Amino acid sequence: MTVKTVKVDVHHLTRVEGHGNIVVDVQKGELKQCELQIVETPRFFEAMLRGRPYGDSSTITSRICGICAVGHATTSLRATETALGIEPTQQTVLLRKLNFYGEILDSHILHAYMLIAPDFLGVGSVIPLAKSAPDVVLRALRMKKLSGDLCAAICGRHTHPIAMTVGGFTHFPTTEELYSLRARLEAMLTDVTATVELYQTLPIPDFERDTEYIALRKDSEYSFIDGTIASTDGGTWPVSQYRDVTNEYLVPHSSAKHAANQRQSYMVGALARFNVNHDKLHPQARAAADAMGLKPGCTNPYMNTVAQVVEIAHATYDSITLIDKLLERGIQWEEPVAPARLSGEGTGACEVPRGILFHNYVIEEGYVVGANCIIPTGQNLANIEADMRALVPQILDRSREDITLALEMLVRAYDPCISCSTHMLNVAFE
Amino acid sequence: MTTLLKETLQHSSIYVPTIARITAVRDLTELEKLFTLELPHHYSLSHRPGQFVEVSLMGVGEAPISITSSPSRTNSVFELCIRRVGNLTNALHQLQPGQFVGIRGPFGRGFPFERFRGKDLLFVPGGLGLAPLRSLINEVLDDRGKYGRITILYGARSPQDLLFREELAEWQARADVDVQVTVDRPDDTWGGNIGVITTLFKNLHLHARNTVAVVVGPPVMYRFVLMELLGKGISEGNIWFSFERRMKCGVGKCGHCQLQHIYTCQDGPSFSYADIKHLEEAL
Amino acid sequence: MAKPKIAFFEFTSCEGCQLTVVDSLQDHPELLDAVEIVQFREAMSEKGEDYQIAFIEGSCSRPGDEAKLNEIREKADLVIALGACAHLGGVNAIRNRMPLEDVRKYVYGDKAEWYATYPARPISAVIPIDAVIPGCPIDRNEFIRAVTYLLQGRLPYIPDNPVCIECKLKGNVCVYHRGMTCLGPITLAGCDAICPTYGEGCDGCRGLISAPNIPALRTVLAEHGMNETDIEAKMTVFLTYQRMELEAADHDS
Amino acid sequence: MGFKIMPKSALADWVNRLRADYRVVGPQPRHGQYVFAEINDPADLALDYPTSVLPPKQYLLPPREVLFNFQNSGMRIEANIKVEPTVILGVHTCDMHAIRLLDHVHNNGYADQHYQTHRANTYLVSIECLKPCMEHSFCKSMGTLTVPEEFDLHLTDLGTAYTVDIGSEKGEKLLEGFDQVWDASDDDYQLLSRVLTEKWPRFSYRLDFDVTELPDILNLSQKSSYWNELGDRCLACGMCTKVCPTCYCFDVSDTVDLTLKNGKRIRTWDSCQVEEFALVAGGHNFRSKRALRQRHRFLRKGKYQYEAFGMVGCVGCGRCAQACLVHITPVETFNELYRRSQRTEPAEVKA
Ligand SMILES: Cc1cc2nc3c(=O)[nH]c(=O)nc-3n(C[C@H](O)[C@H](O)[C@H](O)COP(=O)(O)OP(=O)(O)OC[C@H]3O[C@@H](n4cnc5c(N)ncnc54)[C@H](O)[C@@H]3O)c2cc1C
Ligand code: SF4
Ligand code: SF4
Ligand code: SF4
Repeated sequence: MTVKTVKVDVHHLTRVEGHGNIVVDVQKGELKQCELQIVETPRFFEAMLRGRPYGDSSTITSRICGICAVGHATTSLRATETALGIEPTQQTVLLRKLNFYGEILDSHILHAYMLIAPDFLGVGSVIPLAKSAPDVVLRALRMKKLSGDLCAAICGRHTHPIAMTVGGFTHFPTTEELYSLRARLEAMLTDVTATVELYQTLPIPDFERDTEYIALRKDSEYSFIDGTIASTDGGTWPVSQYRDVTNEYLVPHSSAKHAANQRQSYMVGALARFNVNHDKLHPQARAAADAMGLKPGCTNPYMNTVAQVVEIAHATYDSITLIDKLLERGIQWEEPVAPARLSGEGTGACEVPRGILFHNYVIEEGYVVGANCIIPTGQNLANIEADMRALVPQILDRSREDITLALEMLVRAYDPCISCSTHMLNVAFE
Repeated sequence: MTTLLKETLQHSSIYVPTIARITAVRDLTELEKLFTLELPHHYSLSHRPGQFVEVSLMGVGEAPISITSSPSRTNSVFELCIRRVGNLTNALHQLQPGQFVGIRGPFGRGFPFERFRGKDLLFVPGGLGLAPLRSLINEVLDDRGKYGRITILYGARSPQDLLFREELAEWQARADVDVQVTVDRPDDTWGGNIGVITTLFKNLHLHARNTVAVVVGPPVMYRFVLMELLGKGISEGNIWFSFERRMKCGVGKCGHCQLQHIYTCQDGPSFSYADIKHLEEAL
Repeated sequence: MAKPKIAFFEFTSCEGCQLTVVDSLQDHPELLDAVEIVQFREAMSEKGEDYQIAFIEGSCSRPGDEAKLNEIREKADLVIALGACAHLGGVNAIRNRMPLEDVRKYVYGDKAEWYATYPARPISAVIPIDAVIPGCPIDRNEFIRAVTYLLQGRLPYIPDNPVCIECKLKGNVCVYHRGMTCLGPITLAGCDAICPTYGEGCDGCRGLISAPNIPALRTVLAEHGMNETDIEAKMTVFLTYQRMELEAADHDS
Repeated sequence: MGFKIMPKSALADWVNRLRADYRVVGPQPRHGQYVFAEINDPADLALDYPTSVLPPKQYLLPPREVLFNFQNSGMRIEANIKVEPTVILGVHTCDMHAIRLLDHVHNNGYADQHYQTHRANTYLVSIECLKPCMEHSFCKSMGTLTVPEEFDLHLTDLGTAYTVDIGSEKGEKLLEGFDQVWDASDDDYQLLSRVLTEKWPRFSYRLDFDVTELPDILNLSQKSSYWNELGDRCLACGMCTKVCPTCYCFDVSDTVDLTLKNGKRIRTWDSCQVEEFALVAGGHNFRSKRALRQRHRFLRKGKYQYEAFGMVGCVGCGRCAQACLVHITPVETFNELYRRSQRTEPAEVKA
């Protein structure tokens, strides 16, 4: 091994959501320090929910994150609905899923094209690409716009959704809107293929480290909303037992908590979902995975973006199927389902773009008295650091710039959502 | 109907302006500039003193501006004195000769100066109020023989804020006009009157019965000057104002300038005190 | 005119407003021709320190943020608050009404002292600002409109209308008549009444109009079945900071 | 010209026929209320609606209307005058009176070509009101319970059929070639006359005085302390003016694209109830208090418009009362001012 001294200090990682630093200190070949520091300001969402009417929870927690606001809102609603004994209607379930796909698409397209691709194309952002590869940028914008419009038709907008409420929706898309979205999704399929082709050509770094992968699983479908928690190390848990899975703990260099399950760390996100649920993918999405060389059991974290591209294909194809179902049933204006009770505890779990998200609320007489949100990026932090520790010795022979880039690309591959992750759990429950 | 108005109507909407070219821009003070404008094909604006035009810059907006030039002086061009206070006026101040602005109008009734003939005239401009009054003053001076004594009482915040200083000097130089100027805040060079405009009324002697007073200034000034004028015995019908209101159309539709049942843009902006004294909100 | 150099910064926020800026490119890719973006950490690695216009997202919620804010103020000709967190303290200020220690302990337990924080404030409480683009998140059309204003050399201007005005322009059935409640009558418009249009009452994310009749609205909310707790909750999703300021001013007078 | 009869069963066919040549709009249910919107399916049309959120003025004076487009920084300007032949079905008589007032305002002085063009291309199919549409309407008091002559077609519901009164050539055109209408029989005339007679007692007078006294009552009330009471309650939300069929004030603003060269000038419905309405540069606000703005609103409705145009500016539709969250209503306001004007009242309005 090279006897080398390298210090890497990436102060405020770029092209990620939120503020994080990478600090690696190698003294004479020995790794002294290897941290992903989360320096985002603490947000205190759980504390702020206390004492509020239960209906406020989804409005407020959607503000945890601008990218996965629909994910937070959906998870929050599921937690509240579980607590209050509300069973959403079939139409609500379908609309929520379609809406969710809108966000998955929006976020994955943003990540794959605007945050990740520049690294492979040797530029610092998508802006120079607008000149050098305008067709790629316009394709990304076109796909992103459709994803956003999908959410807009259902809930008003994807950043901080509006029409989503406990028990259902307060607004419904029109049949014409659904037809038009369907036609646009059909037209987007060529863009999806082009995205897969683009990712076939990108040199994804070789790096393997075996770890535990955790995702929600359902027998019926590639699960994004609800399900059972499943691990590639074996074992399943009902979402109500999420604490047994996440085991959050605090570390001083991060305002976000770390998590561990059966090993020192685990990974959540697109790659975890793929590893757990690849058998449930849409056939076209499976074909895309094959084309990009992504196989179940993949242990290369850099492949997370490739798994996201697979999910882009899945979400596009399945959105078309969902719209067909909705059109067949016909959209009904339904009043939200009323609560069966006003007190209770409930957990909601969804696979948001970056992995499994939990919200847990305790509600008494209609007011929130306890809240806890566990965010995917928080669950990934320990795993990212473990990857960094494994990676650094393998690349020590490279220049400092290259090491830095490799580390940045590693962290970016996880698509961390740092402002999301800076929450802390409710110690009262410990 | 004026030629410009005909031109405007050819565009088939009263809201579409005609493009006028700036032929000259002159700084009057820090805040005010004098713009000389020319209509296409040298059309005449054919306005009356006291009327205004709607001036616009595409993409910025439109605002009512009094025509400061006298119809007696210029024919193919007209002048606007514009104070920089906001969006449009800031943008107008950036413009150079040769550039274009949109013009609609002239709008409003203007001053009924024919009815002032044979009378003594007392002009009381405060601040930017001189801009509309200058049009009337020059109209009257160019037809000097038709009017009696002429007095101008002009108040500004400071000597630097005085508008049309050369013209003021010309008027002051004339034997047939009595011009008095006061400033609220003097500087070292100032040798004239100090104080608000009402202080000029102390030594004022006039034939109340035969005097028409025309007052234009900021809203706060009107009540005070009015008290002085009524105190001197000038009749309500002989006291004239020009009102400023928010205006978005100039043609009696947008409702912003409505003063009870009156639309300031169409029924005014000049009113006699007798016209409006019964109207709440007028003064 | 040379393209203005603009930079984006974020403090305590969800970055949704900056994402909305990215989204605005979907309909206005020509934005990249109109301005030169020199710093936008969320979307680019290039980093220029030479900027004329700084858009700041997020509220100031810890002492350490102040130096950076001052530095931005010094470098930029214009500082513009982007979104509710920067404009009003946003949802971050909800906790301002709660005992701070309690809040920290609730979330961080015995490790509370590891994490610096203090009551969340709008950036105008720390440095002078030139304009705001309100909203949670900002409205992308309003953002583009604001940029055209800046390109014209003037500051973004938002008419002092309540949301009801835009709501009624759209012909919406008032959500009060649908059994819900709404802060539209006291909240600054510009969002095209998007929440009532999608069947939810306004939460006040754009801040108060210049002369809100809060007591009258409280009566309305009570008439529509809200108790004191609910009314307070409704009025403190986004308006905590502004209302605390109003209360302080009332107290002083 | 005599009345025609159209069976209700023919309505859908007629609407579908009209849709081939016109934009057809009419009242439709929405969240427990009714709105005017384009009729895509005749089944959506609810001609027996109580009242609508916005009046049909939205088709004559669109809430947001582009006045003109400009290119190249204004060196090219094109007026935006939209010709969109539109049939409005089911206009209540109060709204017909309101349109009459709008016609007067926009045809006189400087004619507004935008309005005129919309108006010329609008076909008004009004409908006789046979029962009060809601608790807040007071059309009988305002004299707007019968249709003015501006209609193109006027319908009266006879149970299984409508009588159709043809008011203009435009109206005739709407029926051209439609064979499911025929001349009314004597029986139909008798039924119509009975229906029209029976409707009157169903409406009550809501004002405690005759409407002709309204301008004078308001004149005497200029300094009433009642305005302060309203000002305390009013939210200044402006809804009352937005939903009013006789309000037409507007604001004007420009938008440009990012090249700053091309754009449009737009007018948007404005409201005298909002803070900035009468603010001028320099910061002086001629109606800075809610009390003064409420006074302006009611005096404009009951006095100023009458003085300016000879028509009362309120047609008694009651929409503002329905919209107002703090229950400020014209009926109560006018009656209260009437009551107070009967006593002499010393209190002054705080300016
Ligand atoms: C009959 C008449 C004659 C006039 N004659 C003259 C004259 O000869 N010379 C002259 O200089 N002025 C004259 N004025 C005044 C002139 O019209 C105003 O100063 C002008 O409208 C200011 O426009 P602006 O766009 O520059 O200012 P604005 O940008 O409108 O700003 C002025 C103030 O209004 C506020 N404001 C309110 N609404 C808006 C909005 N929608 N957009 C932006 N800001 C808003 C701003 O806060 C600001 O403080 C006259 C006015 C009238 C009615
Ligand atoms: S829904 Fe809200 S914004 Fe709309 S009119 Fe009602 S109170 Fe106003
Ligand atoms: S609707 Fe009521 S509260 Fe709103 S402005 Fe009108 S009177 Fe005031
Ligand atoms: S004032 Fe009220 S009742 Fe009268 S016409 Fe207008 S909305 Fe209808």
